[in-house]
Amino acid sequence: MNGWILAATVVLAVGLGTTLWGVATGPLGRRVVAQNLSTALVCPGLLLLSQGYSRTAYVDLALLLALLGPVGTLVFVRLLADELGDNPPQAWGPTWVAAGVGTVVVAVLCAVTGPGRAMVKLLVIGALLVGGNLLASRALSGGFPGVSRD
Amino acid sequence: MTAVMHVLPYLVAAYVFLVGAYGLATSRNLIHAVGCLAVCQSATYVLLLAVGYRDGGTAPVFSDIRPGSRPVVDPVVQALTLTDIVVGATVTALLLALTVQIAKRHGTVDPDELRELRG
Amino acid sequence: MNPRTRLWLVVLGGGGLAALLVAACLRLPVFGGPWHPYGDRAVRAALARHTANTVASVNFDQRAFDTMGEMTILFGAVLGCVVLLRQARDEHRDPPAPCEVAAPVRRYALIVLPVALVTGLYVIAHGQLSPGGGFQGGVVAATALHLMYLGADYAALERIRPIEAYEIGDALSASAYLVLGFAGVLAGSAFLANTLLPYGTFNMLSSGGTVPLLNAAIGMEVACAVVVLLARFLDQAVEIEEGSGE
Amino acid sequence: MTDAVVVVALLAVAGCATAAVANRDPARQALILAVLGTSLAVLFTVLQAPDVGLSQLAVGSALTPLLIMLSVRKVRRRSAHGKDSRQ
Repeated sequence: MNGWILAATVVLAVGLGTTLWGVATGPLGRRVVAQNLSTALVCPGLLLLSQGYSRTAYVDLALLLALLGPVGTLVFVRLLADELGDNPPQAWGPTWVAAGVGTVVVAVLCAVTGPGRAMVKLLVIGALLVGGNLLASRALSGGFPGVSRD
Repeated sequence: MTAVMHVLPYLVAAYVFLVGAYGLATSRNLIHAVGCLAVCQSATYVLLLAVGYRDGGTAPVFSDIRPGSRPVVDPVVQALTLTDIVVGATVTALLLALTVQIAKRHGTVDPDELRELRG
Repeated sequence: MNPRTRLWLVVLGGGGLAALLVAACLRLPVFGGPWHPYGDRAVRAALARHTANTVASVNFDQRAFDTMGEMTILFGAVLGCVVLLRQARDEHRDPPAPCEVAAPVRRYALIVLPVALVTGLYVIAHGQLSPGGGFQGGVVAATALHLMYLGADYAALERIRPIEAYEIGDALSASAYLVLGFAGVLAGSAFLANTLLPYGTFNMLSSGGTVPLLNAAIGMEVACAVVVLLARFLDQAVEIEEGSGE
Repeated sequence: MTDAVVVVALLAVAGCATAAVANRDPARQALILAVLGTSLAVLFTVLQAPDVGLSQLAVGSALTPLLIMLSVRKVRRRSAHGKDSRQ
């Protein structure tokens, strides 16, 4: 077992453990937050695994998750707007932690990969991941003025 | 540890299947039942891929490694699983369409109430 | 049968099944073992035909007939949904009020939509080289279009999604798969046999004989099928109301 | 010892499956099914099946939740309509 896989194991165990607990219990708002965090934490884990198995082909998985994870959260935000409207969930602490983990992992992997096409791909994944999750989190907490909830 | 590891994935697949079947049998909402069926389906994916795994193997995709340089896992079970995931999603959609139709015609999605309706 | 009896029946049947499954698990070849006769042969066959992604080779070359079956299930399921979720006589369409979406969400959707669409096409096009293929890429491309619903509203989605075109595309790509299969027969070998085209250079986009073509047909089929499916569900959830209208 | 990450993924899948069955409200179940899809994608990656992982991510992260939530919305609107016949 190399260090990358060990790091991935830790990130995935902590990430999946806490988000599973968050999504299975508690009020609806917290569950949607946990669903959003699950994609934000699993994506760095997948990047670390790709490095650990030294297969660049596995990076496509992280790319897809960074693209579609926030889309899934926006689906819930849109279709659960009535239930979430009264009591929008605020979870900036965990959101910033997840964004930080994503940024650190992408930065470290970029440093290891060195300049080239692979690094551009990593940067795109990082931007999509962090941007998408911060946006989904903000949409979730009702942080946008002038939103009519149909 | 190794003795447990030799059967753990198979046991998890069996457990996931049984949990899904239990949910399917005791469900009081047809949409929830369709979700439980999706859980049962995922048990088959876990079982198939566990059968095809090889210790120290890597994916049988040779775009970034030289063929023969590393041992690879079984591609046949992977091909079976990956088509079934997408086709399974459309079958889930068909079942959800049936549920929507039942809700329209009978006004309920509780299987027990539906049984009473029939007489 | 009352719920109590039923629960007992479930526990009894489930217990029996659990015992049998555990017994079967203990007799399976151990997890991670080295013995994979079919896998080794499939890898050898794929490399002989210059297909870098062995999984794509199994799907679209060695077991292409099986994939045709899967495609038929997909087509049938979509057809069933279209029939079940059509607008009935006692329903009418009620265009939903335009929905105000926050500007950042709208911007995000408009930026990510083309990126996701291109990613979907990339996943389809590189199916025979790197992980991916028609099944995965088709779903991604179809999901990408529905960012229009999340970023704007249903009316905006309907503008970029002429549903008849996707229904025709679904049928055309399903028949393209069959035509490619029969082309093998006409060329003097078997149905869906990969003997039509040269195998090309290993690890290039045009390698693998008919694999990229069948892959593209499946990609289009899946993308169109998912768009048609989601269109029916969105129609029902957003537009179609009960009662025959005014 | 790469087994550790396999065990983590297996336990996550088993936990998600239990939670998905135990939560009887379809909307909450859809949220758990989304997390189950992500855990399955991780499991497929550690079992060296990136093709299958891509398939699961494409379907599980946005498509299945969207389908279930649209059905929930239709059924709820229908029953609200039937109960007080406004709208």
